[in-house]
Amino acid sequence: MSERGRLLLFVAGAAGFAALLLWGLAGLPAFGDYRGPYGDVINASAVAQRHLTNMASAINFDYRGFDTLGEEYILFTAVTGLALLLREIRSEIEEAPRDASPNRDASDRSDALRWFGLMLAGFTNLFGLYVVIHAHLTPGGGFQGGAILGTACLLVYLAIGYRAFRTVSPKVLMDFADATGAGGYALIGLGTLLAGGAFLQNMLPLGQTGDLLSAGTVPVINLVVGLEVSGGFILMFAEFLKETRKPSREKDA
Amino acid sequence: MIALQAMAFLLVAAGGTAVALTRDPTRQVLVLALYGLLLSVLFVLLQAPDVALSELAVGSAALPLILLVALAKVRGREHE
Amino acid sequence: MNFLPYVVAAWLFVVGLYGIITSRHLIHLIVCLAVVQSSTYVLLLSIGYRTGAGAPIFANVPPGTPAVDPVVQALALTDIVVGATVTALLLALAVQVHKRRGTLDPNRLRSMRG
Amino acid sequence: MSINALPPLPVVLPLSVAALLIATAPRLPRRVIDLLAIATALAVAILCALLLVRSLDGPIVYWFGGWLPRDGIALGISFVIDPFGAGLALLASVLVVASLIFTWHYFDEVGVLFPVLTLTFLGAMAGFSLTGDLFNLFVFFELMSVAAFALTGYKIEEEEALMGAFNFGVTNSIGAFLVLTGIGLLYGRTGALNLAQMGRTLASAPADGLVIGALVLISTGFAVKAALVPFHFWLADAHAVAPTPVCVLFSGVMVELGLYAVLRVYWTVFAGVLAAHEDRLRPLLLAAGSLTVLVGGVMCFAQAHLKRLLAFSTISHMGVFLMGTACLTADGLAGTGLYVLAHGLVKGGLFLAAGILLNRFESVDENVLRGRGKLLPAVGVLFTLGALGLSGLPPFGTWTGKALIEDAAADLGFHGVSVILFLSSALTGGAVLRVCGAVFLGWGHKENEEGKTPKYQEKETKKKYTRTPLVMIVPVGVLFLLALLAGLWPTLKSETVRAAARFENPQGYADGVLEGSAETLLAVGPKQPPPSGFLSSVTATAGAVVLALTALFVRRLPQSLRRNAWRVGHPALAVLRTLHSGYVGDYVVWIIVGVAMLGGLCAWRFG
Repeated sequence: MSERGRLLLFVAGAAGFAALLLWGLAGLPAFGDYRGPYGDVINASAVAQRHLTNMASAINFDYRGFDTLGEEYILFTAVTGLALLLREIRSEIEEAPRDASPNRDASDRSDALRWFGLMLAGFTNLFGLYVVIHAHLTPGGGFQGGAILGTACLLVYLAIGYRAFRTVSPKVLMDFADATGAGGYALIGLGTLLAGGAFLQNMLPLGQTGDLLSAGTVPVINLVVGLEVSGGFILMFAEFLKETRKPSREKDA
Repeated sequence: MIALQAMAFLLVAAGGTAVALTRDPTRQVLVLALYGLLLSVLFVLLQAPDVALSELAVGSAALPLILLVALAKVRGREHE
Repeated sequence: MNFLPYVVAAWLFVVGLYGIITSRHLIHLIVCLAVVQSSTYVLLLSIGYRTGAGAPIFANVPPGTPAVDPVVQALALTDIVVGATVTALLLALAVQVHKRRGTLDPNRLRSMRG
Repeated sequence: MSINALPPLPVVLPLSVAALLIATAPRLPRRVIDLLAIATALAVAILCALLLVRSLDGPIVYWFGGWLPRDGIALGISFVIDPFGAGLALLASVLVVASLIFTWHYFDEVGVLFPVLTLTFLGAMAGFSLTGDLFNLFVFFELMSVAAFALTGYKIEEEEALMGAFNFGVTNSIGAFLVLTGIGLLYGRTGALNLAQMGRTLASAPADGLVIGALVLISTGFAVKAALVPFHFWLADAHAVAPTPVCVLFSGVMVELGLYAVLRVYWTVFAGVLAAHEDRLRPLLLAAGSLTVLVGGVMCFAQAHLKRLLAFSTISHMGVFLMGTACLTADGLAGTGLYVLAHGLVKGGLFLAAGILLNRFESVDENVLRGRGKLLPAVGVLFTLGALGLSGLPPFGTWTGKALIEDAAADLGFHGVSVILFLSSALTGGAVLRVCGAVFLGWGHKENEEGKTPKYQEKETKKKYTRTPLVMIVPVGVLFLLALLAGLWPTLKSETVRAAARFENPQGYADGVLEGSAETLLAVGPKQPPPSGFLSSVTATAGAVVLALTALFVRRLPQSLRRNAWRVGHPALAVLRTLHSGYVGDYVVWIIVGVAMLGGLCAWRFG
């Protein structure tokens, strides 16, 4: 198809598509007029049933926890897929990684910048941890905290360099976090099955609403998700960073 | 509140348009990070702090960073 | 205001698609795909909104206070992580394509044809 | 743990083992990893078979987290297992077992990654087949996709492979967003995500723009996965380049799952509210199916690249499946079910056989391979058997399915359907038979066409074998044997018709899920296979043989005939080839045009 032809066909198609979308959307209740019942039922009963205060976490880690299992595995699969797609193939002649030379990282950045970066990374890490563990109480949880933790490790890379990034997030450990995060979620479910409950049934004591240790399995699952997401994000960064090492070698060579 | 929300929606629409229309990939990533920020603000106004936090961490930090790393990998090697 | 959010969602979907079909750079195309995806977040959260209601978190307000729908928020959370992973995978493919061909212009790259 | 705890296991077992393999991979020898993966897939197959048998007398409803519905409102996620869902999960696990055994000598350089991705892919397909929740369906759709994208791009040294995976990723992601937008519309109206509950709420008001919009968005979104024309472009690109053991899973079951999702959602959510419109829906779907059959069939016959040829044959068959289900009757659906089962087994076997050729000769191009297959008589026999099975020769299971679809269409007065079905079988079966004649007997002549496809491909195993190892041949034979068995099994047909009647009963489904009540079983009298089905199937196979021989010995035809045929056929084929441009922007445009067209047609028919 010529570029012009494609654009014309798209305009015609998109007009029809937009008309269909708007026709469908016009059938929705007006904005601000959510009618339930699903969300209202959960808003009304989750605090009493599960002793937690964050309803989104209640849904993600309890009512619809099985969705989240699938979602964790999407991340796990993507990380595995990245390792497959960005693998080093035999035809690419491998030299020793450039950053194995100890001096290189230090020379690029000023001390002040490094310290600032490190501090920022430290704070971000702390913040990430806080977000992870308070999922059932306040906004945040395993996804958000995990993503923040992952980004914090990337800050280490930006501030100091690849080697430091690998030091704070060793590959073996992150592989392990990624695998145990995803597998651990499945194991919690299998555990509830063995204990005679339904898959992922919340069977731990619920505790006092508002406490850090309350809501039964919710904080446990949430921690596992945090492990998976932070491990997964760091591994994703690592796969791409590994890629950037190569062209600079070629250029220098 | 309603006026604020309407403005946020319009800004998001403009932001999304800007992302789609920015042709230079590196500049586009920066616009994307900004767009992620706009989305986060909108989500806060829609009373969805969890989603806002997630979008902030993923949409305006993690994703643009990965994109920049990938762009660094491909930049300057346009040959053939 | 009644239907503005829905129109914005529809607009984001279409404008993202426009970016995709006119794209000259695979990474640019991937980012446009993320714009299409953001349309779904906007739609979901708008559907679950209730005027005057608070966030579905009952830490500082008693249970029973009017709140927006938490279900769409949970769905959007899942959606965001899914979007990030798909973007990363496509990006990896683009990086490899560039390594083989030295270009990311979709007009010069083809899968099998005919 | 009682027998009632079985439903989550077909999903959770492969997922857990996948994580376990990644965590322990550095310490496990390659063979242990392979054996563990094969054992897991086998266990899933056994679990699915158990669930299938138990679901024959009524659906198995399983609530995750123990959240039973209250007052007809679902709080959690449910699996609702019926023979169709369990059967597809079973088919998926059997094909995974076959492809894992076949890869015994494969993928040396990637170690644990291939079995891990295959196992998560299996878990996703099982979850997709068994779930009773619309958003959960979406989650498994994405999990399936992510695993599939990565597997498609395995050959990272080939531009075609990378771009094939890229096109696959972009088009299927857009499909997913269409589905999600449709889910949003339905959620705004019904405030539910459970299929049964949504259907019930929706049925309480007449169909309007929202219902039609949601139907179109969700159907077209899944139709991208199902590769129905004009959403099919990605499929041929991805199948031609993915490793052959992966193609087995793509063509054999993943694509079919796309159609399954459309049907599942239609029959649980939309059937109630659209019941009055069934007569107007039928011709629409039949026309879409016919188009898919013809485009797929013609493009299939026009290919010299064996894997791409098989890929287009899958598209053609998807059209047939759509036509079977378009009847909206139990017979039509049952016929499709049987056909999907047998087709999956036959097509899986054929892809594996193509993998053997690729391994021995480092090419899957018909012209390169011409005559070289004489060294492999056993593979040749198997290949021919597969081609005959593909054309629906009795007693292959493909025959029973096809006959049932023809009857169902004829009952409704659509007699033209048999013609389309004949074309599908003759074109796809004929194309594969032509390849058999060329490769294993050396018949025919090299075409003078410019080589569009790379003649040689990266081979998939480390070394080239001088003898084809048994682990590569046996899975092919077993799959064909199973396809034969599917045609000969005496009660399979009547049970499938019974299950299909239940599948198409939204009322019974909703009562079973939300009230836990026993379903109102409809009395369905299974019919005997009529002789017409037998005859027409044999005719189709004969047509395939004639087409194959014509193509192989085209030079012996009178010159004037050839010239005229060329003058008529060539421009049309050229247009069709140009449309399959390999450019992702074009594919996206076609998706949008397809959505708009279906939307317009639905608005015109129902509005």
